Amino acid sequence: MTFSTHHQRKTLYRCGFVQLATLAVVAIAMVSQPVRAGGGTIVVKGVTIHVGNGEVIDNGVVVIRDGRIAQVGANLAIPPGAKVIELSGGSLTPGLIDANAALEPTNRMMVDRRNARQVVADLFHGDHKDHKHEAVGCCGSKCSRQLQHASGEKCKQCGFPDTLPMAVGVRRSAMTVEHSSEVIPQTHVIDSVNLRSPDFDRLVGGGVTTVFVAPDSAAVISSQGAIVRTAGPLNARIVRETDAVMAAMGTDPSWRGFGNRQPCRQFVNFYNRRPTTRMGVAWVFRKAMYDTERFEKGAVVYGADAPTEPAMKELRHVLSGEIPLRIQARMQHDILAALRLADEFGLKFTLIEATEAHRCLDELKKAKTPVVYGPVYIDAPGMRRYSSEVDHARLHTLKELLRAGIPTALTANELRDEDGLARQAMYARRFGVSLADVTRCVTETPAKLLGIADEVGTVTSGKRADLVLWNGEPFDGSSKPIVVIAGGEIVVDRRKG
Amino acid sequence: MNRRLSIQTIIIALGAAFVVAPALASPPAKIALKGGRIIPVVGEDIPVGTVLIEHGKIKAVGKDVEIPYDAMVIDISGKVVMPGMIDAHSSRGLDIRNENLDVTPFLDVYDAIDPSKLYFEDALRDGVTSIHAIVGNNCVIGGLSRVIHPIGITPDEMTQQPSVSLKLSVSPQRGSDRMAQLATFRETFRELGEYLENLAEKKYEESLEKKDEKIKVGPDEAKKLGKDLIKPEDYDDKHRNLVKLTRGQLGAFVYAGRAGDVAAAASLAKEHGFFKRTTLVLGASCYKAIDEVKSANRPVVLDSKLLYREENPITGKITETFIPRVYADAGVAFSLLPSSNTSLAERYLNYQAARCVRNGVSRQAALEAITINPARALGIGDRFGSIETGKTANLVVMSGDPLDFSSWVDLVYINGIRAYERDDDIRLKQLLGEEKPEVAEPAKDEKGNGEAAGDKAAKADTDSAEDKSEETSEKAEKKKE
Amino acid sequence: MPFLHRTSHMLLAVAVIAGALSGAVLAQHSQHAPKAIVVDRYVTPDGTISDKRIITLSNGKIAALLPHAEIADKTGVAYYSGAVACPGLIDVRSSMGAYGNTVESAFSVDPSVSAIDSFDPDHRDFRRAVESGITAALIAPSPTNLVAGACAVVKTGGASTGRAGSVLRDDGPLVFGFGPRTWRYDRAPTSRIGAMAMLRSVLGEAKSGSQHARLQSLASGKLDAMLYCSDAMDVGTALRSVGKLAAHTSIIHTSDVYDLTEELAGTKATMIVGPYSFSMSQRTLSMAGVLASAGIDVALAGQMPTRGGHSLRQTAALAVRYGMDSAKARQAITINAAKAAGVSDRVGAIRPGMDADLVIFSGDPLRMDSRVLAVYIDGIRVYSADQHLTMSAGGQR
Amino acid sequence: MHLLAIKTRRFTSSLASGLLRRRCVSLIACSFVALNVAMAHGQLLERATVITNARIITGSGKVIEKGSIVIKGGRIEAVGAAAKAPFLSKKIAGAGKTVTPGLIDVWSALGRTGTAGDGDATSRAQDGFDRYARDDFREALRNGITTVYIGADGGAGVNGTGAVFQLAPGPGRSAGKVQKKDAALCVNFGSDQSPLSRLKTFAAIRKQFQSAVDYRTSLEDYEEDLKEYLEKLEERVKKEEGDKKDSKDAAKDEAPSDDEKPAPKPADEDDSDDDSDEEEKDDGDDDHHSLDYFFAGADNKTLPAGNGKGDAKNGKNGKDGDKKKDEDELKKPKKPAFSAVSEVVLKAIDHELPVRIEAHRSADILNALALADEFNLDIVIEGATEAYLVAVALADAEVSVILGQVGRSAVFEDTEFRRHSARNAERLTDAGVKWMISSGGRDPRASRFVGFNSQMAMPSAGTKSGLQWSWLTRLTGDASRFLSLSQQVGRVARGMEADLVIWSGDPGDPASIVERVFVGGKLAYIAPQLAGGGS
Repeated sequence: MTFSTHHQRKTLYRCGFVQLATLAVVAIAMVSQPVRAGGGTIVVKGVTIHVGNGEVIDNGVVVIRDGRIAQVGANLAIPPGAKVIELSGGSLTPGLIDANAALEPTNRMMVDRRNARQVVADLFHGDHKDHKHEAVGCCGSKCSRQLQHASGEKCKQCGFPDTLPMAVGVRRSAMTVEHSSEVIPQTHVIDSVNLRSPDFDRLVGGGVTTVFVAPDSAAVISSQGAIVRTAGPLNARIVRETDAVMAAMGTDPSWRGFGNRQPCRQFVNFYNRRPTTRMGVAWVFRKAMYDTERFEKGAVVYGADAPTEPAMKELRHVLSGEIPLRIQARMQHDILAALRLADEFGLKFTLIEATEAHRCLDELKKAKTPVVYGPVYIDAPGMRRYSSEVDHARLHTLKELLRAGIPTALTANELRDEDGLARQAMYARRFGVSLADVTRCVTETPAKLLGIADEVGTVTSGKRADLVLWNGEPFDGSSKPIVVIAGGEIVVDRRKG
Repeated sequence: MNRRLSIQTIIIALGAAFVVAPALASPPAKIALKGGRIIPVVGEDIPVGTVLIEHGKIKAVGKDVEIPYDAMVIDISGKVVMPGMIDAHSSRGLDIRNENLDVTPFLDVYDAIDPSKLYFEDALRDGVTSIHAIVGNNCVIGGLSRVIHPIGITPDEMTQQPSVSLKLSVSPQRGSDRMAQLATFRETFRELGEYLENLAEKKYEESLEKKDEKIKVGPDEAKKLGKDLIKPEDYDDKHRNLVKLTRGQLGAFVYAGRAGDVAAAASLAKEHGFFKRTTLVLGASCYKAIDEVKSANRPVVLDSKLLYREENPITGKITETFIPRVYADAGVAFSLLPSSNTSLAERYLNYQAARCVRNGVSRQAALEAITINPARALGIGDRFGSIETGKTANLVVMSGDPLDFSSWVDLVYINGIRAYERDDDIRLKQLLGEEKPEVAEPAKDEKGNGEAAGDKAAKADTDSAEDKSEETSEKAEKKKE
Repeated sequence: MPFLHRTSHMLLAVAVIAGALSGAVLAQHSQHAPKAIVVDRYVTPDGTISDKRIITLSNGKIAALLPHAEIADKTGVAYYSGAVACPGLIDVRSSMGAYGNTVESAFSVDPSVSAIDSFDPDHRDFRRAVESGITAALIAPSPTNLVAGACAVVKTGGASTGRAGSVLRDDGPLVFGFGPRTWRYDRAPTSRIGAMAMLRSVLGEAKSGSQHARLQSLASGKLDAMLYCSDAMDVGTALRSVGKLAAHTSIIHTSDVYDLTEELAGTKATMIVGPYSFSMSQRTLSMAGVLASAGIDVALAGQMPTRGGHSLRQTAALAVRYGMDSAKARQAITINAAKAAGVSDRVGAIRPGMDADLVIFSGDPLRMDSRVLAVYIDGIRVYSADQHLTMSAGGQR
Repeated sequence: MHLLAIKTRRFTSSLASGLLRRRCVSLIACSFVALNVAMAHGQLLERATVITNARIITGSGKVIEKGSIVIKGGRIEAVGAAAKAPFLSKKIAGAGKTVTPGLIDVWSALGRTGTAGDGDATSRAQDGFDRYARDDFREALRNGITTVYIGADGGAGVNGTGAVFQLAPGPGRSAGKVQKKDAALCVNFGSDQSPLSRLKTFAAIRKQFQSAVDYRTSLEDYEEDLKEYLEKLEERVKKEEGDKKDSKDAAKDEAPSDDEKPAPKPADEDDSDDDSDEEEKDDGDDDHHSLDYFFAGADNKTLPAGNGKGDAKNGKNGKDGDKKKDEDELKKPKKPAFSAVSEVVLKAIDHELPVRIEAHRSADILNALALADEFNLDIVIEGATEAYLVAVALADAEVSVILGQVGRSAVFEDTEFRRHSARNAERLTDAGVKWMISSGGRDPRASRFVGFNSQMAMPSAGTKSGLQWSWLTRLTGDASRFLSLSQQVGRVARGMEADLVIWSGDPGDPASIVERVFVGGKLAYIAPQLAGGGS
């Protein structure tokens, strides 16, 4: 990729990440222990192969050797000594790619959202940790209790105050959003990605083998994302440590449309204000870019809204196109604002979420802006359902985007339950997108958008063997990934259960 | 506030128009659904066959059914007809799902059913023809439930079966104290016994008074003598339903939220004589008590949350259990519930069944779990839940296999009346971009109301602020668990 | 001893001299300053419990370990029949004797803070520590800052006065805070990614010589680091950022490093685990054992005074019950703790030449039914169970 | 039998031939009965388990250096060096191992669900026990705990009855068998830091006991009145039978007299009754009040007898009417309203239930003693953090205490633990106060470490005088005696329930692991290290 030099340059400390991984041994498998294929050959036969680019091979055979796809075709001869996987009525797709996975980057939050908080409590006061905090285990739904806790209510059992540096409701963003500034491209989301998180197990269990870990959208110009694999040895998990700076339009940077407040739920005042309106958000974005341009030219940049120097050092690369830009926007006018701002600074970007993309197809097409669309909803999860951002959500948006010829990937984003991205694909099918198109939206297209299409994204010989074997038609309500192969190794095997 | 009001008005108006119109149209006496695949649930599938409806009942089902000359023939070739799905436990059609008191056996959901709720419209759209409207789990003894169908503008019109069961909950929801919960049960039933004794005494005294005689025996004797003098109408409002319950004249839906509550639920029911009419409503973790559930041998209604995650206390590894699979493997007949959150998938009962199949439950068991099993649990299995001759014609015609998520509900018949037709579902079309909203474009841009109303309407159950908080509290309840 | 600061050398010298002097003064009271201690068994530097020994003392130091035999000259010999001699226990995670609180939150990077400045030698915590067999403690500034300042290592009892006083190190390991504690709403960083970005820049500055001297010496591998971590992620991050620069790294983390054992085994870092309470999860309690079995140096901490004096030994007992080797557990509260604090040349083992800081237990120090019979610091008895009250006549109780 | 019926039905439906069916049914029925009989006499068929050559610490202070234990039918059949292994018994080699009775935590929170509830004396700990807290149970067994007493948790006040559970394996994934229901009445003096609310708490608790006494009085009065009434009634009936004609005249004479009093009792007593009713009404659940909301418009007549206290009034009204018609000697006495709370409290007053009072501060302990004195209660003080300060008073009252966690923080403690002392037990021993050690009844997880806690609590005198097993005895033999279960658990002796723990070494050494735990003769736990090797 074009910006590889850039990455090499900045991995001063985090190259340790790779070091760590070389030492670490993987023991992560949610459903079954990974079966090490060694250098052996695996053959998947008798399945319908959905190549990912729209092609379908009936009664197909895939030969996997040394972690790569060696051969693909119908009725191929099976090499002797190969481990054969056969599943009648099954089908095969490339490993799914989520181009905008918002991971909750703590270690085991999927089970217990209290974790980080517990740990903190533990350090201060061990006994406290195990007391059951009614309010602590929740998120979003018990706001009043949270407020009480944030305001210093004590634990009933041990009297330990529940006020910690971090209030409950903002835990997620406390990990991934730096609130000290609105422009933080110098921060890296990879710092808060826990590769051992059960999240990854769940992703791979749902057939997702590669994700772009998206920064949170609560800052106007947020962190840099990362591309990671969901399975395989830890030392080979990180595809790209930093990739693309994420910006956001609309209400997210002003605290999800709820007016701006500090992480501890203090309301903003004159002294700590951040953008409270869409205008403000656009202004911060514009000013950051403008200041960077001026800084480049040697001008002194100052003032309350000026980006910090480390930030500008990164933005420089965004302006030059060296670091890709993503802009998250949901509503029509936010999308249009993003297009306008990009045009103003000559930026190319990828549009993220794009809930109302069906209302500005022409503009997107004209600007040749690719889209990472999703999740599909008509009623948003969490806080957003109370904002007006979802009023124009439609179920056919993906269909329209594809019809307009806009390169579009599908993402599950934060909606991650039993089947995550596969479920999104299921929705898309229900709402009128063909199986071939849907498959492309979760495999080939995201691979292309992320610039990793020469490695993954289709079932093509020579590519990395990231494959998902379904016990029926993919993205059907009654089928699920039965076998997931990542890098030529079977990482999920549900054939017995 | 104004805006909300207007939205609500529009929603109600639209909803009423949408729901009521088909319901009021007088149906043809005879309807033949011809040429579709029939999934009768009870019995083998019929690849191509006909269902004949006569006066709201299923007259005949089969491959070669003779269609009367005066029947209205509807060609459903390439489609699938199945029994209407049954929501075995729902509080979503009620204005507020829980009463503020612990023991309220005198209440009836009849008074809480809000026919204008969009939930009913959605239920219809999702192929649900019977809803067991029942109070929420946050009670000790809730009120009477009833089975309703999602059409009609009054609770009376909607009712299929009144006084189905009494709601009981052995899991503490209100506080967090199961001891207090069970103590309340004890006190309630003790008090019932005392009430019955006193009533008998009083009846005896009254009977003497009528005969103008004087009391001859002491209170204990009087209580015995008066026992047979009590007539059903003598019970007061507070106790009437409890008496019925303990005499097996009412069903009981007993909620057990955690594994440890299952035994408590069973013994409560046994102790007070309603075990034979008990249906267990089980929370997610109850699958751990599968032995106890199995030995209870009562119908089971499962929570809509089908996946249970557990963390190994040492390694931290997470194991997932697909709950219905445990029941299916143990041979327990269960009913599935749709999720009350607005997930695009889990709110469909047929999707819940598809999940079961995906996770290794047999297709037959999965289909039964959304049709005949809930019907049997509700004691209406003789009328609903399958396509059999003589049963009520509650039918769903789907565009494809019900377990295929891309299948749509095309037609819904309730009592032989065509209650829903996808081709006429304006809101659905709007969401799918197939039809422009009826409200003029400029108007909505100015006010932001028109289209918003249309959209919001389609969102299940988000028609008012109340509903939102309701759902939020429900989430909180689940969290607690 | 590259890490020892010059001032601490001086203090050391003073302490030694003071010790020697007081030893001389108290020599007549052989009861308080015996020339030899006879015990049934003693805890060896490798953590096992060996056979009968006589420990001879001289000038506050351990002079020799002799086989158990009749001593010709019985004057000035303390006999403890059936007892076990153990090196004085060391609490490496403590805010003992802090005058006021140790939370300083003005700056998220503040290497100039020194814990010694809050040290109050007359604090009652020290007396409690001594009674529990703890003879040395590492006092750390509160790790609520990214770079929180330098630790101090002190003895809990004084040879002559009974006050805590002899400072083993005043420029101990530099404390770094990781995880949610360091994120505040009213100053940067507010998040993990922000903290990491800031740390990268701070360490970059340290390397290029534009930071505080302590940070610079840390960056050039001349100073120890004490890293407070909240979860396994922090441990990884801490190791990869600060850990690879510091002369020696100690990581304070209790709950959750199962997944990191491999990574840790490759470093020379000491893991500081504890305190353990009765309420902790199985996963947490197994931590020390898992780490120790993986060959990682583990020190156990009692966190006095937040926890009582029982906490250190309780932590060790629980760790052992949950899989830690007994010998390693004994090391974890003595020599390994001394290593983590950077004072293992002075205290932490019963070996000739080491400070005569000894605890006489009625049995194995890991057993919760063993009692502290006597405590010696620098060869002087500062606590005795028999004379529980008469000892206090010295005026310090 | 229920199961049998189902099985039979299922089986028969699948058979075609009627004859065959009948035969099969009888066959199955026979075999089933046989099986049932066999199961009922399981003892006969069950193989005995023998632990051989182990060091046995019996729980009553004795140590058998090399002995065997025979377990059969859930009980210990023989103990000692001479105990012989029966034919075909399963043997567990005990050489080098130590066998102790299962440890007993006399004040635990293991398996307790929820937190402080709003229950009253009618709450029962067995209702709150979660049999599916498997991880916690496993942890307890892993540390040798087999029996726990769980109190009815609650805030300050009279909280309900505690129960004793044995951690026996139950159906499926559950565990825990109720060994003793209603083991004690739990009273909590509160952990509230405000002294004022403590005053109130004590007053409220005292009032509950007083109400119970009053309730008893009113019940007794009623019984007396009833007796009198029945006698008179009998007389009248006889009279009526003898003189039927007159009775008609008497009916004519009958006229309501205004100055009639409803009760035959002396007026002052009557008043006090009413008062107590009123009081109870105040103390009762809000539900009854709130119910009035639903029945606000309802006439009393439609509610002939409501529940609880409301009842009494209705009944009274009705009876007043009756009385007007009746002659005064035939007034039916009014039964006092049932009080579930008082019924429970009365058991305590009648010494059927010991009273456990959680009290930490010395002032609270003295209050507890005063309460016990006033109502003549058998009390035990739980917690007793400051017991050492009032040790003499405790000794004089011969009240024993249950100590909680010994090791506590030196700073940052709640008020009630503020003056804790590690030497509490020692000083109590010196003063002659009987004490037990426990995990403190608050933390479910602490229960497993009650052994360590006991070791820590032992006065140093204990170790010196060679009583090195006193910490263990305290948790076994002493504890079972304390819970009045000394004939069931707590000792390794013939006839006792086989609750046994096999330790790899000395139980006091943290390095020893629990290898096997038997509860009620069933293997409830086996160390993972051994589980692979079978048996």
